[in-house]
Amino acid sequence: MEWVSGLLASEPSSSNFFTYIFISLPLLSVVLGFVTYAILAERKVLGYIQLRYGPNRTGGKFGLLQTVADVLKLLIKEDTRPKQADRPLFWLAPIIAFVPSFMVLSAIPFTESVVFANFGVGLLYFIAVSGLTTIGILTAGWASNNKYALMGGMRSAAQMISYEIPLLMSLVGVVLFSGSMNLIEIVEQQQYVPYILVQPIGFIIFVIAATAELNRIPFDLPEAESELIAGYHVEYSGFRFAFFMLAEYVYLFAMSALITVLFLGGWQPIPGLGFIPDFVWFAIKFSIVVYMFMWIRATWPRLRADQLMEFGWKILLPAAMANIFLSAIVKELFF
Amino acid sequence: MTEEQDHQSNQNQEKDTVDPKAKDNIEEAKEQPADNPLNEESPEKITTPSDQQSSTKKERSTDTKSEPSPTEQSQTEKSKSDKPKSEHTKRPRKKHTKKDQPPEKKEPSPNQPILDHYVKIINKNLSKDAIDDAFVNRSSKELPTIVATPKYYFSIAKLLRDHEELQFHFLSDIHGIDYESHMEIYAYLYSMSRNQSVALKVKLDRENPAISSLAPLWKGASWPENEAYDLLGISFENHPDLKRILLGEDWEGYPLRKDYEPYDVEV
Amino acid sequence: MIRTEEMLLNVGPQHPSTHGVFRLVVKVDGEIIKEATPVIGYLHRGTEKLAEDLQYTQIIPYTDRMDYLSAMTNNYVICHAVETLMDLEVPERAEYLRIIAMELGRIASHLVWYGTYLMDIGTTSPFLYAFREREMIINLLNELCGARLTFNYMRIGGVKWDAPEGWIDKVREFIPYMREQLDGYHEFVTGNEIFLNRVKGVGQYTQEEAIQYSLSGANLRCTGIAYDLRKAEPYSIYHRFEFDIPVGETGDAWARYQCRMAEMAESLKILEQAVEQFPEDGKIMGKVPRIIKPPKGEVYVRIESPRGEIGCYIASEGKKTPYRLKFRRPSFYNLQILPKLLEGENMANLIAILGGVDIVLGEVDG
Amino acid sequence: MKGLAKGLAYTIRNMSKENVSYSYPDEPMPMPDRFRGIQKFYPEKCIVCNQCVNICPTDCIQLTGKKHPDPNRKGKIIETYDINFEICILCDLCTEVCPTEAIVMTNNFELADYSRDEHFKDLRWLDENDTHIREEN
Repeated sequence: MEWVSGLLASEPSSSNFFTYIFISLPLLSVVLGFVTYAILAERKVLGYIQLRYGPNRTGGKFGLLQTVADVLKLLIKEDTRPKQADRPLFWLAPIIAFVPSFMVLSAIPFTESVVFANFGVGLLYFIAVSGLTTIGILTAGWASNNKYALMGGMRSAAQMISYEIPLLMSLVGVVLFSGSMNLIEIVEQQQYVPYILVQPIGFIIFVIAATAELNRIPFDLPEAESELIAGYHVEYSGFRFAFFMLAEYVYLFAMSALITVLFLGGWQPIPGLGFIPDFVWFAIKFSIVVYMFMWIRATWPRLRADQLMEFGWKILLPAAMANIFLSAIVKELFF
Repeated sequence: MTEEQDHQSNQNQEKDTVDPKAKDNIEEAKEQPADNPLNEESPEKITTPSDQQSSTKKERSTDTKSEPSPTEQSQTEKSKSDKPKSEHTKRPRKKHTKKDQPPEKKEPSPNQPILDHYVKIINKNLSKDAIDDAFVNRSSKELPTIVATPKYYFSIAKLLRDHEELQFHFLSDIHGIDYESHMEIYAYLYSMSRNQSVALKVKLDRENPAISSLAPLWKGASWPENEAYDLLGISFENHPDLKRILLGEDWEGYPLRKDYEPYDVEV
Repeated sequence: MIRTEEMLLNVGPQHPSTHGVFRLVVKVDGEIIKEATPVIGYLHRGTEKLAEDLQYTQIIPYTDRMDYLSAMTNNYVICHAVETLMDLEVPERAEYLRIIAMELGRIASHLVWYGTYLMDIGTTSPFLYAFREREMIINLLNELCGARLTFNYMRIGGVKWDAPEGWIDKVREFIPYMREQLDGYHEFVTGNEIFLNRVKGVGQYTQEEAIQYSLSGANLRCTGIAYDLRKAEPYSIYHRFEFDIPVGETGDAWARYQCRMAEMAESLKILEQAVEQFPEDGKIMGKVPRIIKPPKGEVYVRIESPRGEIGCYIASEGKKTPYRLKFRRPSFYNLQILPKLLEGENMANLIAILGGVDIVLGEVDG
Repeated sequence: MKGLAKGLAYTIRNMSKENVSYSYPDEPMPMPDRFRGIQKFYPEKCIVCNQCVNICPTDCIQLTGKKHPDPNRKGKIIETYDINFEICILCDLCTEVCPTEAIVMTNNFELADYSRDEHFKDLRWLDENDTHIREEN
């Protein structure tokens, strides 16, 4: 990736601009491909757990083109906007929600070589940028001028504030052990022992907080289709709605990738199975994490807003703090 | 001939007969518990204080004991039907009925003494003319039915609920009926502690049907009374929130009235 | 000090969790409900008015459409009312068929409640599992009477169809299967901590309040009052079966959940006994006059439907059509307590409370 | 935590179970014999007794009869017979009262159409509707 660094250092020119676009296109298509098939996979997994087929019409027996058809439909749908909506914000909200979800992807190392930006503080960057999406959701809830949407937006903001802190704190243990915030370095540190074994409490806290960040069951309160109908995006349709949907699943992608990197040892193979290429290892671990999210969604009910807050502040936060202390002691004594 | 018909034909006679008897009734009321058939079921049920808390507890204990098996029930019914014979002479109404239609009803209803007991209690506690009419509705599972005078309707309902020998705590149903000559309210009360039911009726003027609401006694009566208001146009006094509950405020007319003309623009 | 403003929120008529067309105008402060006003009548079809122009047999299909989740009990209540009024005898075999059909219907109705309630709480899978079993019941009833929802099975004085060949055996096989699935439901949901947190202490009321509001069914029994008309005033041949009345203690949504789950098990007990006692042969129609003309008089009967006490009042003038027909619809009565329960509750609890009351809008609006 | 784990175990066990979906439009849905679908009408059996019209709770049946063409025979034969399927509730009462079983139920239930007018079924349509006729009546 020498030439990429060279490119970054070179002077801006129109040819550079196109080069950037060309090298980011594969990533974009990988991500979009993932999103397409993650939605399908989720529907299929839910289907099989619930004793039905899931999509099985469009694109053969397995409904392989179902999401493509859905997206096409969303694209050609009429773009509706409530009369009383705050027009500029309504227009802006999907973009605010969507753009950070792609920005965080640049920090994630998929294999040792496939990495787009090797930040020194990749971890911090990821968490900071991903927090921006909530602003988009809040904006959407406000701008729609719909009471349900407003409630969804408020819930989302409250949820983000309560869960961002344990999310970050649960990572302090990992940082303590690896001594770095660079994601590549963190993976390299896990060559023999993945951090899930070293930091089990941290892992659990992180997964819980990540679920809340992703607005997925059991923490899907901003959407809560049985209470708030669809929460913050109730007034969105067509392509704007697709943006929210896309953001949601890109985050699922990013968060699963981050969990893989931080706790499951990224592309590191299980010792003795090193002949399997590293990106396959990454994909396997990543898929397990994604599946886990879907499995949870098929099983658990939703928490109530006040219970969510209580859980976040009274259980998750103290546990995360205790984890930091514990990690520090363990680190001091044994490493 | 059904009960109701022969009953109405006897109404005048009844009024005549009840009044002179009323004095006796009051006197008898004191000794009534002794030969009251209800006493057979367990005297403690009757003497339960009428305050809600203890009575509901009682309900629970009696109900969980499981109901009497059918054989037991028929026994109690038999013994109930034995009783009225001794009381027979006290009820001239029945006697007349028999004379008018001798083959129709061979024996009085097993629930007749129960009804008599209710009537006595009401007469004693309220007024002699609180009850317009009282009969056992034989076609409705021998249901004791009390027809209240509009003036005493609310107080009878209150008495039925609160009196310790009555304890009709549960309001099962309340609705209105439009007989073309008058309107009627039909309320079905049930006593969980005594496993007895009673129907309370009241006849209303059809031109201007109004009656005091039972909602202050039973909150559960609120919507059904709204329904009666909505569909029959009976207005309830002291109702907390009288509104057209099913049809909407702009509906014209009262559909369940017999003279209702449906108005539909499209037809 | 932050100034907050109350806002009016229309929950429904189109809302996924109102289970029909039901509107609830709530005044909320943030997510706390200050006041709730139910608005009903969107599904009012005037069954009682229509019935005044219909013969008694013709009313039966209309009752199917009131509480469409347990149409069998609705069929039964009107037949029972007319039979009581006319003093008709129903043959034993018909009674058994009625009871088997009604208890199957009760399980099916509770299954729908179980599935949709958990859907309200936020998980989708139990709904599908419950509907798998419900589908089996519906298929059984379909074989029996030729419809999946609007059965129109009972007739005054008996039932329309005899059990088809092998049907009783199918019911017999279904009972152990359903028991096993019920255990599965308990394993899946009953111990789930999130679920427990959502329902425990939610929508709580006392025995006195329950009676005050004329609640019936599981809504009343959840407070600890063992009041079930199948025991209190045994109709049909319920006195022949041994079963318990499940009662709760706390009077909250959790107790209601437990009651309903236990009721399914009790219904299976009744089914088991009914299938065992099922007479070898016999008539399915009693001696009924060709034209049904009940004598002049009035009758009120009530039976236990899955949602509570369903009653039927008929005032007859001795004609082919009823003079006045009135259904005591349990959902209509049960729904009255809702504004009281919702006061001061969280928005999320609104759904948990409304779902726990278990209403069917077709019945609420009549 | 135990309950949550139990739930997860329950769902993963169900994942390997065979699903219970009907493949309805691909495979026809078999209905039991008693199923109440749209009626089949036998004009030759009808004696124009009007009982089905009288019993219909929604008044969706209309019929007219005419004199028997053979002057030697008494009675009437059917001329028109219409069922308005917009309001028919398939309650089965018409087939129940029919003394000659001239009207019977079939298992056909696929009645969706693009126009309401097509739901007005006349004698000819009902006569030609002769598949899946119910055996037991």
